[in-house]
Amino acid sequence: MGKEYAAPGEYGLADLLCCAASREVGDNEVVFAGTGLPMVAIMLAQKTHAPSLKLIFEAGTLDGRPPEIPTSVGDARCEMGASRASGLYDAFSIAQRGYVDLGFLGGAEVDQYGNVNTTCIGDYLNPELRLTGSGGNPDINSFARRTVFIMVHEKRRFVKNVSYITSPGWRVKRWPEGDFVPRRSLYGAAYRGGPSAVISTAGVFRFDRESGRMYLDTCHPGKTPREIRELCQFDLDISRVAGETEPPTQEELHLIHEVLDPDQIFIPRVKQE
Amino acid sequence: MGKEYAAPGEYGLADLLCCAASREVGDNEVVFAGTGLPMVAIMLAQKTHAPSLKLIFEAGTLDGRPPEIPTSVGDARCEMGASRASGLYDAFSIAQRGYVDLGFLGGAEVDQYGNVNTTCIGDYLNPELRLTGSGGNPDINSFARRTVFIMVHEKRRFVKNVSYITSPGWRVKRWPEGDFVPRRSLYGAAYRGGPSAVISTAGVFRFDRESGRMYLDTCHPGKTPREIRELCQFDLDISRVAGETEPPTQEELHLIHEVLDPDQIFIPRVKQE
Amino acid sequence: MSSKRITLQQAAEIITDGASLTFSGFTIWRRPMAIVFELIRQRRRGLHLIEVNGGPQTEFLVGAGCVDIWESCWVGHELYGKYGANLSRRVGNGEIIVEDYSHAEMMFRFAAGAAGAPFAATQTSLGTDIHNPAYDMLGRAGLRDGNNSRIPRHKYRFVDDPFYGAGQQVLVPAAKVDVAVMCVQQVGEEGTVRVSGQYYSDPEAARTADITIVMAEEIVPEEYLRREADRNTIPSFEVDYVVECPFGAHPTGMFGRYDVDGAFLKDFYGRTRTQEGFDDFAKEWIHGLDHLGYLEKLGWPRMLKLKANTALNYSAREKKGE
Amino acid sequence: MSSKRITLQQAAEIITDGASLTFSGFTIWRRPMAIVFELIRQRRRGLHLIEVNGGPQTEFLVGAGCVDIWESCWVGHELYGKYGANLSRRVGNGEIIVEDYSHAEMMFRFAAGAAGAPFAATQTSLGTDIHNPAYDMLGRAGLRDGNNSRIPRHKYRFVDDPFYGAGQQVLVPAAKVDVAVMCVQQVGEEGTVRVSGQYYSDPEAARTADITIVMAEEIVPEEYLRREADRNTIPSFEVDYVVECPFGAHPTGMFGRYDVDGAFLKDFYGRTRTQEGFDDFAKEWIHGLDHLGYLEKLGWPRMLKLKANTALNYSAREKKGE
Repeated sequence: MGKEYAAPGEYGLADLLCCAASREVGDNEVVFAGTGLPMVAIMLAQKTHAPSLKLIFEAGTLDGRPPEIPTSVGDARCEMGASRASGLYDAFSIAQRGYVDLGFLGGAEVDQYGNVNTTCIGDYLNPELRLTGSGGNPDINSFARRTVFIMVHEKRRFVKNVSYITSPGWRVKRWPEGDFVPRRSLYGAAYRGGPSAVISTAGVFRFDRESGRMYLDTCHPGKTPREIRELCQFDLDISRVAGETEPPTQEELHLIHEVLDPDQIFIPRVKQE
Repeated sequence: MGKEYAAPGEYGLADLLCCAASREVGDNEVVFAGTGLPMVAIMLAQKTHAPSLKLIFEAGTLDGRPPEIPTSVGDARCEMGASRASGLYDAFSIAQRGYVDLGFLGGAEVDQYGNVNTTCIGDYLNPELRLTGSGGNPDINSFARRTVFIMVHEKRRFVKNVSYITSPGWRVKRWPEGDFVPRRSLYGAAYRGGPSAVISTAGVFRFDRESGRMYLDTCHPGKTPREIRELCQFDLDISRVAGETEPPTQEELHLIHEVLDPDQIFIPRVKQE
Repeated sequence: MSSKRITLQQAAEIITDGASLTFSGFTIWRRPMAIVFELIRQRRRGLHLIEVNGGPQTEFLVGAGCVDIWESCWVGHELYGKYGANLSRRVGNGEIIVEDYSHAEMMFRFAAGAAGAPFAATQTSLGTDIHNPAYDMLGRAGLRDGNNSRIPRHKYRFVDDPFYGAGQQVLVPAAKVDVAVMCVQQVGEEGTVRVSGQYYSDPEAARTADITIVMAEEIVPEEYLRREADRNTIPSFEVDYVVECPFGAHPTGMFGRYDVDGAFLKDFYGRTRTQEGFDDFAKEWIHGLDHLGYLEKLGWPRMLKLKANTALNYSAREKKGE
Repeated sequence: MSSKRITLQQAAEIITDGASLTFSGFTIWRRPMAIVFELIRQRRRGLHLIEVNGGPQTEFLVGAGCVDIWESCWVGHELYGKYGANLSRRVGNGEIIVEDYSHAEMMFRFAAGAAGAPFAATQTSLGTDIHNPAYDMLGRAGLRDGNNSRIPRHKYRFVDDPFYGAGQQVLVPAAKVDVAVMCVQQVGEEGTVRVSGQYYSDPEAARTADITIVMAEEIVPEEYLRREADRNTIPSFEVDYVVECPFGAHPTGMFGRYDVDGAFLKDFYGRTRTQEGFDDFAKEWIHGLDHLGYLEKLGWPRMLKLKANTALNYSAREKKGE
């Protein structure tokens, strides 16, 4: 059975992001999921090409198979069908021990090296706006082999320098000096990888292996590379664009809206009659 | 109801040791118990003057109330009536965190400062006899407010210098130099106390608060201070003898032999018809 | 055996002005809200919250002006309020000291505290501003002088692994707290706790704290819990006081008992962006009420909708995300 | 989903000559004896045992000459044999390297390994010969040069607590092991483990090891275990292989299933003080038998006497101490 893609207009941006995120998941991988769209994306992968992925929720659910989308990783829904329900010490020990292949994360700001901010806007010592704080963002990003960030694409979010490096990218600060050094040099034996993709509302971005700099991989349908570059405060590499982001399939849309998130908690339906 | 003491001949040395050990336990205390006679002693205290003591077994049983004597701390019998059954990480974390009031321990050799050896006889690098090793002896002795050692009294066991300091007494070695220093100076904030008594088959010994040296507190019935001093390779302080070790009561003997250890696993009956 | 049973009011009184405090639960789940509300009624001041993560309990206490220092990594209401508006406001106004760690760092700090170790080694968050020496806020405030036994002399330290050549390690200081306030499904009268579902960081919180207060949906016979010791979560002797308080976690949720009251949290988040808004909300829902009055005000239809289906452990009635 | 099921023979083959190894259980409880016997049959050599504590599994492997290095704190048979006679003999003969830690140190070494940290800080055993630099046996043997990834460059390190002024700390290196061999009551076909009763140091052993082999009394449907996730002990993805092997822990005991076979251990202890005695015992009970042959040889009356009463979780028939 070939893939039957949805036509433009049959899906929304959230659907596209969700499917793009889902495709980052390999089968048999151990995946660390945060609340929200990533959860839907991973469960979508579980129901399509990655039936044997193992899902870890930060609050302490290991290899869970929730039949419906939990509202948060602390939710009782996380534990349905799980291999073990325990706590955060387990979850973070497992991550630091090196079991995690992939983590999905979000952010308020990102720079060209994939450094992400979820802590504050403006000067940390005198913030314009205090955000939630780090949560597990730096932890998962430190220990997973790959991390994927899902973000709203606005020029104020794709910045030269984030207000606060909450989560480490490919060039990070070495303390006490505060100079930028390659991630690998700092992490030593703990190095397992780093940010592998940013999926924004404009396109999919990846990072050059050598320089650690972000480049545009695919544009979402209807966006051009130049438009997307204009939406970044840094000089985005658009020389390697591989084409357009693969649209959702009918099967994926069905799973998202009829099975995984029928109440539209995280993914709104594009067509309401 | 007054105490009805057993007459000489009605009890054995193991009974006496068990009762002396039991009397070291205060009510409401958290007590860390090893396998064997200490287990019987603690359960005896639980059934007499210390009904609210909390018993911790090293293998991971917390506040257990075994109806019969376990054969070891890993035994399924430990867990009857317990508050929690978990593992060694819990048990040792609880100890290091400072919850433990009293621990009962054993040893092959002891010196006048209460340093105890359970590791080897002779030169460690070329041992005459390798023993079991430390087990939790140094751990419990490091973290409990008080520890009580129960030992067979032989001159070869009460020595000037133990072959190997397995478990720290009141003067211990500071590394890398290897010179002896007071326990308190080494333990710093972790200092909570140390060996409070040695109950041997000859008498009960305690330690001077200032010097950390062992002195004879009570002689078991039939032993004299001079005899006991002769059974030590070091110069035992017999200037503070308080009298004779209190004999078992009829109630205690009944509990030991009819309730706690009817199969004579750890405590033989003195009178067999 | 003297009883460990106390009332909600007594529980709050144990937590004195200036105490350092931590809580059971995770974000919007199993937070000891009934005691938090009582602390606000009693106008507690100068609290030092040390939390693996924050949530509504943080936002209520911070909004009410009870908190001077918050050490943690996250605060918000998940789906029902995307950040901690009260904390954000007070940080902006310089009314509260916030010390940021990562989530794993906070967890390892509690694990070290629970194990009686003064620090833990981790390799998380290397290269981030969490380790920026200029952002050591307790240090900037002059509070790392060793006079407060709950505040370590350094926010963190770097050392190289001497054993396996694993490179730079972050040593994070153990968490030290006066009181842990827990909210669980069951506690025995001697203090044995059985948590159902994820236990989050509760075992470490209880063991780390000098005093542990357990508020439970029900106090059950100890003997019932002790029939299956391997199902229990926290041992008797780590618990100093127990309080029976049904629905004590509302508006946060509890595995097997009730869901998060999303509408309540949304309302709170929406209305408490300003101090006036918070004061108004507290006047409506906290002051002048006791716990039963609070439940009466919530009413039966609302609570029955939240009530968990016992086969699923969550409510099949509650529409999520509302 | 490829099956994780293997046979006893295959399980032993995964453990190659020179491997570093750890086990489930505690002293004489829940040791993976059937796999240990199979390792002896396969004449494995050069093993490096890193154990929180030792027991019959140690004594059998050491007696059979399978072990070059033993890092732990204790070996014996509890009531049924007061020390490890085979280890003692081979240490005396200089045939094995023994590295002594304390029990808590070994536990914290595994906890660090399981948490992915290179070391743990503890204050246990200060002032003892465990920290005598002259007694660093792996160092004396020239094995702390960094060439063996399982052997740290130092036995321990001292540091002063920089945070709370808590004084001298011992840093103990994380345990690193190739294979953890577990023996438990139940495992699911995907690897989820449910241990009943005390779990000892099993969770840390499984998480620390690169490969985890779980031998269980029974392989049960995963779905059965996953109905109550909060009762499970080790998550699926930490387990690489599962083996079904009833009475696989004999002569050690298993909570809820069978008691320790004290008579067997006494006989072993009594007969294996000499190498000739060990070889004779191994000829009788290991070589030329498979697991079913071993059970047949034990016979029904013996096993029925050991069988646990399901209400008590231990045998009411077995006379203890015999």
